[in-house]
Amino acid sequence: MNWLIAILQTTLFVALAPLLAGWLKRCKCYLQNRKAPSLLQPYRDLLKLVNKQPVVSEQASWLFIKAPYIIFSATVLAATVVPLIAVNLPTSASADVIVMVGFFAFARFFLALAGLDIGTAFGGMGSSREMTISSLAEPAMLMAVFTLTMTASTTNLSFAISHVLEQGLVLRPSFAFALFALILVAIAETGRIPVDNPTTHLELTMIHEAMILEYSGRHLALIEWASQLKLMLYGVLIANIFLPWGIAQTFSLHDLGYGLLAIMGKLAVLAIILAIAETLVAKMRLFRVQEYLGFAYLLGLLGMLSHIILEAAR
Amino acid sequence: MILFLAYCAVLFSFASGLLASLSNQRQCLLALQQRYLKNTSAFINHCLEEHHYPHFLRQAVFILLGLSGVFAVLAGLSVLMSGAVLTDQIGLGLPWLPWHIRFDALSGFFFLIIGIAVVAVSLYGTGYVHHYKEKDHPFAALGLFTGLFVMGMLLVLLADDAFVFMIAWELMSVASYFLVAFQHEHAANRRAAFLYLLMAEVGALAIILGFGVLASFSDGFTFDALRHAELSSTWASIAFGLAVLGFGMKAGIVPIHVWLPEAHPVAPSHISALMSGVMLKVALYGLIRFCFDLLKDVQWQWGVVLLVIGTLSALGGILYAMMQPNLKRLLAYSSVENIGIIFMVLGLAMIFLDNGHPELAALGFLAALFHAFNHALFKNLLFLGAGMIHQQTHELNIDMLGGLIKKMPQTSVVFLIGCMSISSLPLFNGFVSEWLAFQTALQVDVLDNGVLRSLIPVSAAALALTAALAAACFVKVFGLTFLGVPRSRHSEKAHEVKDKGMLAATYLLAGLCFLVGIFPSVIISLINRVSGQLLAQTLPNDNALSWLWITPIASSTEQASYSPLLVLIGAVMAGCVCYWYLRRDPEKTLRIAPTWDCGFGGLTPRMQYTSSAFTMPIRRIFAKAWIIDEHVNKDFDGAMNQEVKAVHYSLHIQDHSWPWLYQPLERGVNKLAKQVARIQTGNIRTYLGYSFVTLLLLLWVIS
Amino acid sequence: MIPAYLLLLITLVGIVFFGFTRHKADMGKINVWFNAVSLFATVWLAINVFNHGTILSAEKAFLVDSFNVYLIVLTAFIGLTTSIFSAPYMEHEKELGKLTDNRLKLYYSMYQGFMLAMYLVLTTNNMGVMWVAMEGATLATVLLVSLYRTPESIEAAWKYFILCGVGIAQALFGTILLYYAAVQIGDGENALLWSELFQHANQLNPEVLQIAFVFLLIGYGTKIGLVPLHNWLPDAHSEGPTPMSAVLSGLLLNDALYAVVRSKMLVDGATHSDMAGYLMMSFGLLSFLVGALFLHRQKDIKRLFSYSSIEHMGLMTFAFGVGGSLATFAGLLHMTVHSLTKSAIFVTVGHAAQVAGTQRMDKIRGLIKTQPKIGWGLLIGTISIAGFPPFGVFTSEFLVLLATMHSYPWLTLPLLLGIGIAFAGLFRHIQPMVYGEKPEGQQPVKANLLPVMLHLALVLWLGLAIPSFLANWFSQATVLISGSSPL
Amino acid sequence: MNIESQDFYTQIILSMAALVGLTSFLMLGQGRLLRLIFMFAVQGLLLTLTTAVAAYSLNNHHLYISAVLTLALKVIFIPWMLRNEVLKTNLHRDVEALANQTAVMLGGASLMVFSYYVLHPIVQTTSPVMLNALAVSLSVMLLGMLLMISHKQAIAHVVGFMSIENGLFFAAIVATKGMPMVVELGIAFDVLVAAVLFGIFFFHIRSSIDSLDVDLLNKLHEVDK
Repeated sequence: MNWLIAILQTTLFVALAPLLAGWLKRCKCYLQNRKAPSLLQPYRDLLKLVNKQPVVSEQASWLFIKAPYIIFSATVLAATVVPLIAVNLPTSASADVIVMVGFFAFARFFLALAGLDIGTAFGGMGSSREMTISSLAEPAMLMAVFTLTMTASTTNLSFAISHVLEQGLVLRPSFAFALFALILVAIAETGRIPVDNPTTHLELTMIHEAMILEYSGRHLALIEWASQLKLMLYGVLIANIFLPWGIAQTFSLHDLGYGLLAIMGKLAVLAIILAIAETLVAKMRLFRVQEYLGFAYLLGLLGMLSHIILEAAR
Repeated sequence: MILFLAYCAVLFSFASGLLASLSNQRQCLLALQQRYLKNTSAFINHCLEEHHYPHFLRQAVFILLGLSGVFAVLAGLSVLMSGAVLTDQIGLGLPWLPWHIRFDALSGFFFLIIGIAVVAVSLYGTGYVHHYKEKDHPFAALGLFTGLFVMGMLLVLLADDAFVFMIAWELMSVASYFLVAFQHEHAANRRAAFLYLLMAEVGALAIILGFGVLASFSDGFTFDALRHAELSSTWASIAFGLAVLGFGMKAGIVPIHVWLPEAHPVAPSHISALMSGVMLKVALYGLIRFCFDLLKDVQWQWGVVLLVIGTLSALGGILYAMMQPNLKRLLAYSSVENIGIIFMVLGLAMIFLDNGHPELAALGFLAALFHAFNHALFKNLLFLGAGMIHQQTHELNIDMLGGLIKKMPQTSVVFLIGCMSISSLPLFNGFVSEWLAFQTALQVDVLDNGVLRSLIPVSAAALALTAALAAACFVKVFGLTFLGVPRSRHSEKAHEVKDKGMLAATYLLAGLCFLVGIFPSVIISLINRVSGQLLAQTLPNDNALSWLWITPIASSTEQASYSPLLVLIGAVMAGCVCYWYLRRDPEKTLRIAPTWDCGFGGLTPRMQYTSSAFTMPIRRIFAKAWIIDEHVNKDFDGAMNQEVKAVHYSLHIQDHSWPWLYQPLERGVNKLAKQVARIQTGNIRTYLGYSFVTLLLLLWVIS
Repeated sequence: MIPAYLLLLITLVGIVFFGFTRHKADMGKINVWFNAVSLFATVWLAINVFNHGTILSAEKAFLVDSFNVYLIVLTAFIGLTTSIFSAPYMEHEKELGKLTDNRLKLYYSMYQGFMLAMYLVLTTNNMGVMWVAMEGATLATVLLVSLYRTPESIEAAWKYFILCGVGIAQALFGTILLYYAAVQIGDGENALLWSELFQHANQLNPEVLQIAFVFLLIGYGTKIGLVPLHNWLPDAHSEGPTPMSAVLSGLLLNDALYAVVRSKMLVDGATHSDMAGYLMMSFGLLSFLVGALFLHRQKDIKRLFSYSSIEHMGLMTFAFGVGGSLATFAGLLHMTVHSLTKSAIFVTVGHAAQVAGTQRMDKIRGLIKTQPKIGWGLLIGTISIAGFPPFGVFTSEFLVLLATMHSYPWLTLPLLLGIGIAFAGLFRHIQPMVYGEKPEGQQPVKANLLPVMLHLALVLWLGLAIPSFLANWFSQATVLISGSSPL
Repeated sequence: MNIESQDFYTQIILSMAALVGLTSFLMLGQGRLLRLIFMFAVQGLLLTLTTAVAAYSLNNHHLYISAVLTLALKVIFIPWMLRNEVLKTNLHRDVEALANQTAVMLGGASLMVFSYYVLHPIVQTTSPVMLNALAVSLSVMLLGMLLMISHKQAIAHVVGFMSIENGLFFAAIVATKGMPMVVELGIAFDVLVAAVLFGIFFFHIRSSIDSLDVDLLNKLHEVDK
């Protein structure tokens, strides 16, 4: 039963990811008063890509062809760890938050390799920048996450979340810092403005797009899907860690449905905020990114310290 | 019995060395044979033939070496299983101090590490040493010193008194020095060897003094005596400092690491593998033995020292590694990084131990030893892989390589596995130990000391940064070496390695990397015995180490849990599903097309990212970490010298500890020597004056 | 006691024989035979001592106890191996036209003369005779230093002569003071017999003995090559023929140290202060450090190793100065292994110099490629002298370090520094010589490396395990000197 | 102690001591080689007389032998040899300009005092005569070294060396009534051989740097100029 729910939750994750992307795009269009595509547009794109015949460069090796599957399944595994609608699921025990970060690293590793595989300047540029940014983002993220895990004294997400739930609404300065840090990291990691711009193909600025420039057909579909999934994962992390209310703690149908609605609501709000931010802020130069992430790291550190000094001082 | 296995390991390594030294003695052997064995079997004659002899000899030498490795593994496993502590004495050494031998769980664990590495190397060796010309690089020297090197390392683990410990330790150093100097026709190698031996000497002296401090508070040099030394905490700290200096020198911690990236790469690759993968572990063993066993009561300040040093080394190591275009130098630097990580976790263990949380200390200890084990596996794997690449392409500069994944498919697979484990991706062994390290760091809440409580998380974040950078670094390595388009004719012409043994060795290590990543609890339970013997404390609950889960902190999955097997299953499921779904209809197979060249045409290999290009953002961001001198000069010509004909780019990156630590010392010694030399004036009357003045001085002193 | 007389007789005969011999062809071999016989005699002596313990001859003229017996054997052994090496070496020098037959005659007869002096120093029981023999050693070797008659060699010999002569004169004054102190408590004739003095040491007048020790230390210290009395040593070593350097480093320095230690034993018996010990420690440490620093600036290979001799003698002096069973044991062991190793090194150095045709180190390159035996010999020898296990030098240095750590912890720092600096100084010069490609014009020479192998094998053996009889002698000597046993 | 209370033998010894000391002072200040050698011979003679007196008054017969030896070596042979050397090399014409002679002399004087100061602790164990004799011989020895340090000529060095020997010998005779015979003979033998060797060396040195100025023997140094 539990396993069933776990698998269901994962499929939900996978299924809802494009929807979130669509919704985000829609919000941005509203804000930039353009005419918005339908919410289901991402699904259509994916379907189209899946049915196309992929074109592969003659310089590509087996790694280039296998990489999309690896990336996608790694991201999906990450999704199994994060509680979406319910906590205390068995899958979340098989791997904790550190492992989840590990999965992201795994996907990124192969994405970067795939970028290098063709031997074009674009691919190299993309992977180089991607690895740089991520290697700065990872410690910041872990700092933020550690703040939570030290508060809950566990690295197991679902237990941590339920711990926050039990405590009810406590005003923790550390959480405020951690939340902000995590948001910054999420923006960097999912390649949104101001760090990267998913909609442009201008070689001076592009990072993620540069790596996948050579992909087409189902491979491209998988990678796109994986990145949408990643976006949603971060969203859910932020939503469920810092304002977990509404998530199902028992597996009754009512609770689960309630949880689903709750998370969708939260994500919708988050997407709106993100859209606003992306509309207001301009993309920054590549070599300002370290200041940006440094700030995120600083916040994470402050969160940690304020936890140690203000909240858990002996 | 178990001890017998250990002795066998030592003796076989020695025997292989001796046998190798016969490689130029064919004539003598023939003479002997004619003299003594009248009716020799056909086989011996066959072996002694002119063109067979060297081949057979090499075979035999490496077989013996392999046997020693096998015996080492057996001995290690059996002592770990039985949990016994075996002691013995050998009638060598000083008249009042025979060689004391002790074989316990700790030694056993490191025996296991060395054994595995040696087996792999001996499989690999025959194929690898093949391309050395006997005239310039005599196999006699190589084989002899390899045998002695391995023997030295094993003896260090067996030693139970300071004297034999030092003998074995120095044997290890000297033998490896000769191996570093093996290809001594290059001045760089000679310099590296000199630096290496100098460092080894200084380190050894520091270690001797460390023992000396203990010995002067006890009677005798046996470890038993040293264990019972009553030291004041000051003297204990002095001893600890000396030990860290000595063993750290060998382990290559920042800032005294500089010899390491010089020395390790210039040895033959299988030796580099042993040095980087195993010898550093022996240094680690020494530190653990010294701190946790001989100096009983650990102080948490020491832990902080190790923590800080470790963090520095980890970050510094990986940052320096990033910038290296030479594959083996890069690997050597990454050894510095991994040693740094191990030191960090050991420091955590010390801190927890002194603050009265032995179970957490055990956890840290576990993480440290486990990482040591893993590092031995994948660092060996990578060095052996580098050796294959070098053998096939005669090239170690990764800017000259590329596209090897098509030329050397098998090598590329094992190398990929190595890269994935070293950049600690889930499902591989590197990740597990790193995960444990994080778990240890996260237990900081139990501490009362505010400083520690805020220091440890920071170092944990530094660990995260290190891991991420390592991933970036090895993306660079694999991507530039194996992927893309060949950048030079050498890599164009490369072929897969023919020799079965070399592939077998790498496959063995790669397989172990994967299996240990999936079933870590096997190794963990072994290490648990070690910590049980050394700290008298195992992980809180044994059922936590079921084959499926690792839940190091609490018995339930309450606090932290990782089940590689489930993860693997999940991954396979997810992968298969989408694979099957997407590949279902056959007419949508791939279409192969030329790479998109933005419509300009003529993509050349030189358009690819190079190593320095790949790491440029990192270099900009952490610019302070190196001494960079970067030059771009353009040749102008044409009308008014306006158009750029060619652009020359040169980049030279140097370690900070050269100008800050090493060169001042060198200059100082030379200056001092110059001053001192002035007493040798050459005028006899001055000399008479010396003796005159000395006489008067002494007479005045005594009266 | 017969073997001792036999020993002196043989060498005496040797002097005369080579002085007046007719057939000059195979003097080298004959020399080997002489030394072989004396080695045999010493072994016989050693067996006697082993069976009956300390031997004191009639009217107490000679004394062989566990302190000097092994030194005697060592002397004979090194004398033999060096003569084995010197036979082809001197032949080669003669072919190069550096020497004439008469000089060879002189060489061999003085070789025996030197051996005689050494045996006399070691076996005699009379401090006065010891002095005479020590002076005799100088006189015997001084002509050998100038054997090549080059301006440098003559200069070196002159310095050697004057400095050692003056130094030794001071030692004589010390001896006289000793005698002076002795005659106050006993009769004249036996008053210089070491055994007697040692028995009644506690009755001797401490003030006089202190002054006497200063003179003895400076006198014999000049011969040991203690800084700042060392200046003759590198010159004499570098300019004389290599076999001479080998025996000077291997034997003469040892015996001078032996003399100092004998006198120290008396002084310690008389004065119950550590004055003697402190003096020796400070001299030793100074010589150790200065010698180590000098290594860095050498251009001549034989000078290099003569400085390393200074450094090691300094270490031994320091060890004996520290006193205590461990340090003394270490000192005795170090005397043995150092002289073995150093003479072996000088043998290889001699051949290396012949291979390259010069002693300038920047001209000697790629020995391993040119003549592997010599190259490896030099390298291994240096490894051993630099104090790497499993060679015996390590054992003694290890013990010295620990003993120092035990009694004077802070002195370990300069020791450490010295060892490190000395090591660097040696290797920065040795590595380029042995490694690398061979320059054109370097040809292999006819070399007999048996001595090197023998010596290094022995040093290796001593490093791994000290045979029981030797261990007994060492420990008995330790008891004699330091009053307590390490066992 | 006052001298009139001593017996005659002691008075002789003391005056001898004074004379020996004087001679070495004269040598120290001496720039002309021939006079230097002459002074040395005189010192040898004084030594011989002392020995003879000691032999007579202590009727210790082997001292006679050493007296004869001294006479033969230090009064006749060595001075003769050195004199020949000087004449052969025409060194008797030139005077060696001693660097700040007065300082050297003052130094010599203070050395005398110093040697008394050094040997003072012995005084309570022995008769002051012995002390004086020892002190004088010590100072003779030190003066000999000073002579070698201050003079450039190899011959002067030999003289200094030998006068050091004289000092020792004086100490041996006076303070300890002569050493055992073996030692006496050994020392004499050494002195003889040394003298011969010196002769040989003069030849070699002249043939290599055609001068006897030891300051020219400075090829083997390690100061980089």
